[in-house]
Amino acid sequence: MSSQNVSEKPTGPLDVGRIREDFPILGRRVYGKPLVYLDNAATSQKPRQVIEALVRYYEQHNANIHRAIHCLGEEATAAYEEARAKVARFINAPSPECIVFTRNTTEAINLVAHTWGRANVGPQADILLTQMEHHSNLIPWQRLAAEKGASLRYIGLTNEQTLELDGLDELMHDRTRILAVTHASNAVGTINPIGRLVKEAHRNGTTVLVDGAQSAPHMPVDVQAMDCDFFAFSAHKMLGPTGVGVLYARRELLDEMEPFLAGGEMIKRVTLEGATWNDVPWKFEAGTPNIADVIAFGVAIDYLTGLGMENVRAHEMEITDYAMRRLRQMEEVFIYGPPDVADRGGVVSFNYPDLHPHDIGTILDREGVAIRAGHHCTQPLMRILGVSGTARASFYVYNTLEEVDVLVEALGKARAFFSNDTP
Amino acid sequence: MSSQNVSEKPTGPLDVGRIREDFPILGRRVYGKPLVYLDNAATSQKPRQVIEALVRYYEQHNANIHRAIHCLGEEATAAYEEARAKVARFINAPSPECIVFTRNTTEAINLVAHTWGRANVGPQADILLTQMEHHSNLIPWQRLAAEKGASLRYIGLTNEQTLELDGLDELMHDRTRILAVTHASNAVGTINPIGRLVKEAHRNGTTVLVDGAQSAPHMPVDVQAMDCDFFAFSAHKMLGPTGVGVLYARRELLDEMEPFLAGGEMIKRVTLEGATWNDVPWKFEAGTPNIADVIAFGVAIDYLTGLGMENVRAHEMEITDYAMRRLRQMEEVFIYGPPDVADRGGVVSFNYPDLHPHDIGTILDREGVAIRAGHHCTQPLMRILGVSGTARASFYVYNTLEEVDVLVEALGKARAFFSNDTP
Amino acid sequence: MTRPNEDEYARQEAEIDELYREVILDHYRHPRNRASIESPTVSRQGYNPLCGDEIVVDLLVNGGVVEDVAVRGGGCSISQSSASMMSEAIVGRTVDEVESLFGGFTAMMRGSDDVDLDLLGDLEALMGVRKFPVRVKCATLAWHTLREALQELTGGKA
Amino acid sequence: MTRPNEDEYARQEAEIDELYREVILDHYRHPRNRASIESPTVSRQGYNPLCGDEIVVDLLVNGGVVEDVAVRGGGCSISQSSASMMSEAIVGRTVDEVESLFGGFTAMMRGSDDVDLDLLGDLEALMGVRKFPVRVKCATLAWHTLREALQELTGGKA
Ligand SMILES: Cc1ncc(COP(=O)(O)O)c(C=O)c1O
Ligand SMILES: Cc1ncc(COP(=O)(O)O)c(C=O)c1O
Repeated sequence: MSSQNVSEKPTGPLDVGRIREDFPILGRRVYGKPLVYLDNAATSQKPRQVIEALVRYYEQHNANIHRAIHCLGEEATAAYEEARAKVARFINAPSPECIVFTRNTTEAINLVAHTWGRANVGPQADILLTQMEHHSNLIPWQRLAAEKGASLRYIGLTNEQTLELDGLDELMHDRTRILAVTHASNAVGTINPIGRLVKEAHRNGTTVLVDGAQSAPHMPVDVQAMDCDFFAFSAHKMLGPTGVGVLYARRELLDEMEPFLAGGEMIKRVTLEGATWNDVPWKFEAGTPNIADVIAFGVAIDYLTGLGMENVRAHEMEITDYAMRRLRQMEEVFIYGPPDVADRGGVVSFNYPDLHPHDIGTILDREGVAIRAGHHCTQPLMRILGVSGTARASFYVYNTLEEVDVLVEALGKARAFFSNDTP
Repeated sequence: MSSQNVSEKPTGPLDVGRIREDFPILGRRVYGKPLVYLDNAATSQKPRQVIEALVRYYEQHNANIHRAIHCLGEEATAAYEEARAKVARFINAPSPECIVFTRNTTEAINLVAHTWGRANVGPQADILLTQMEHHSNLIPWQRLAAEKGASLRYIGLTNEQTLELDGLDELMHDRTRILAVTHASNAVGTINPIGRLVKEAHRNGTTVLVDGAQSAPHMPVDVQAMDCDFFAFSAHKMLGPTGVGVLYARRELLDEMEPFLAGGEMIKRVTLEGATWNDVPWKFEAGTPNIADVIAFGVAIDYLTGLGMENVRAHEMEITDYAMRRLRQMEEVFIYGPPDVADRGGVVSFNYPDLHPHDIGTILDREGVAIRAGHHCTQPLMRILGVSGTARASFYVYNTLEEVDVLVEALGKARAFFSNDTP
Repeated sequence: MTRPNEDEYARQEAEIDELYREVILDHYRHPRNRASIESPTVSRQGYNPLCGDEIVVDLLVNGGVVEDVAVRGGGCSISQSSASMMSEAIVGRTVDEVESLFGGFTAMMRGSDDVDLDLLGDLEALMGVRKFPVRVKCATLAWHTLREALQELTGGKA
Repeated sequence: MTRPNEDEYARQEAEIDELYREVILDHYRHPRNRASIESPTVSRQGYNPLCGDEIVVDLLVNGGVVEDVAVRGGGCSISQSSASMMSEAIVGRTVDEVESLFGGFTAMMRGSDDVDLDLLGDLEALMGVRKFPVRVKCATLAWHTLREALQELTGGKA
């Protein structure tokens, strides 16, 4: 089943056989078995187009940007800013100036907490989060609350790990300065009703930050339709290189925010006494940016756009549906999150009653199957679920139904290996 | 003079002909002329070994690190941490735990200003800088001073743009909480006497941050011998990819510092109410790091270590000496910085009395020669020099004396082009 | 972002010549209206963060007409010649006409195809600059400074 | 970081078998000393941030000798079996002997070549874990918790 030789006909919305040929790593073997990479919520693999973009940049155009008056510098600057424009189009931002490049989602959220947060959250304020947030959308707010004496509030969860929206009125009021909520849960797969939440929030004058780390890679995103104020995501989870994150923000918010990091690039005029800031978005990009990776991220976006995000979503629904059906057939397996694939992303999180996720992970690894086991950076959620962690398979454009079969078979082996019945 | 075909015998400390073969971009032509890349202080070019390391990582090992229990994750984690160990050895840090990866020098300095600075600089404190600092080692301190009501002090400059150390006693005293000083000036080339400054500072209980952005790439650096408290530099200026910076800090300082960014990876235990932090250095690396580029940076360090930093320094002194001699022979050219190459890095900054650096840069570009023209992110220094900017040629391991000749010839053309004598 | 071929080089050479056209070099070597105006109606300083250049624009405006203008400060050939050409172009014009010139000139610099070149006259010589994105700010510095001066004059809206 | 060949795969397979040796699986399936001690001399909680596992170590120490030990909590097969094996290894030992065991065991886990395997006895079965860096913390969790318990007992130095 070497990916290089897969040539099945496309049956679903994506021609997966063809897509797989673009991903060199899928030809790799682990413990002698073909790699079955199901850890996409942690980070995705990269198509050769993206890898080649890095090579091309370093072999032909590499230079520092924005201040160079030489040819390489102009080429690099144009390519970097073109990538910004691509990102803007990808999430339907009104203009490239609304796009700030960071290292990752985590830095994007920290930027908002440090700048917008410090200026807008005071001791009387509430910060509203949910119980399913990733640590990256939790700890920056906890620290802000502690610094400012603000209060943290949490939207709770139903038994199916969807947001408990009954009683939202009591949680959201005119002292709620910000609602920070994930678009899709990395731990249990739930897709949250952002549209409804934003409407409710804006009625109360509450600003909304959406953690899009698990949505931008997997479904069409339209920040204007969503009407959120901030939207954060990571390139490395969507075919792009490591080291690039995106903060989208409404232009007015960026304009009024103080800079985050200070140094080269983000200034207009500097004296020994002080400085004035550059225009947005450059005000927020201090020092030499991650030029090569931003440019390669632009190519990843081209790749996804070429596939069509509707198709990506449809493919993942198909594969998630199949995985859930297969897992439900297995004895003892418990699957978290909403039962209907329409309400969830391409993440299937599960547990056995007496098999530790780590042990599952290690045995699966031996079969070539890479899944994640642990708390998925959502320790509070795990505590609510009453477990220390879960086993999680997460899918992307290159995954096949056959790979789900391999997963299921490997799970059977793990079950048998640790069974108390065997001597 | 295509780099691919250069096969001159090594005359100096480096076999430059051979080195050039490792840099694909040096085969490039600009306006039909061979590229002469003299903008190395802005960013360096990358050898194929580094580019190949990126390809290898993405084609064979890519995974998120530190929490994965699958094979790829373990390989990626080991390679990432091995790069940290390489960086530690490269600057003779006592252990890898003293090395924090950031995006660039700018972020490294901001990290110190935000965490150590906020905790240790109060209203009575002085922050001591120099008049030659890069904006990245200036504005973070200006902001800290403004926030805390601390005072900024500056070590002034001599006529040769070296630090004016007479009267240092008056500037440095027991309320001087920090001295932040560049090791080597990116704008005029001066190498500062860090050893002496650190000794003086520590006698006063003053903490010292050294901006090593222009030293780590170009000369042997030993942070323990230097005895500095913080040392910051950027991978992209030393054959490494964009998107990686390094903060070295004494272990005790890192241990007591609050985290900077918060999120995944940097925590131990998280509840809905709060969190406890991970050990150093991971406490300071929130979210998915720039894994691929850190690993490739390790390969850049291998490359430099292979050349030998003593040899790199000797090569740059030779080429700088030659460039200064050639430029001094030209009429009207004024060179900034100390006259002796032993006191300067591989940066030659100059001006004509009536020719704007931008115009020089554009004409040189047409000849294939990439230099920088402008304020080099040192606006206060430019104001002191009484100019809006300078033209700057900066050298690295692959530059040749012949390229200096091309530079000089191109300068002659620029002079002629804008001469008032021509009609 | 692919490697340019030989044709491309020829095009690039031509662009340099277009950037430094004779009329530009002439204005650079012999800048017009450099002297300051003794009692200007309004005077404004402009700054190019890219290169650190500063410029001062003095205006003498009477009855809605720019009667005199002076431009001072250092800068590269592009910013100096652009300032000089601007000074020639606006003397004797009404504030409204200057506003149209500003609009036309900056549109040309942004690369717009929809510019009335007749309106711009000699200023068209600077068209080559737009091929050099970093230099565009040099060419527009004087114009933006001028506009800020006019806005100051008309109390925020010009 | 080069692609492993077929020999490598065989080695890796062997490593898995080494990781889950029969003695380990036995301790996992039939953990020893799980019951809590009614009035322990000292009791300590440990936490593995990687997987979220928690463990509690109760000690009954008399005259410098570990008379009884109990280990509770959830965890993977490695952490559970390691805790079980530890509990067997330390009962009846003096605090100093336990300290040497801790030193020897953690040195083995760090991959040190200079470990007295005779001293470790059955604990050697966990040697295979060190080939799986992420799992090392599972194997050492009980030991670090034990050591913290002893440090509490001896007032900071054990
Ligand atoms: C002396 C000095 N400090 C700091 C910096 C900032 O480096 P970076 O842009 O990589 O953050 C530079 C590079 O421009 C520099 O030359
Ligand atoms: C929902 C969610 N938010 C935030 C993050 C953090 O992303 P990064 O590590 O790229 O900063 C992740 C990824 O782990 C995630 O899944």
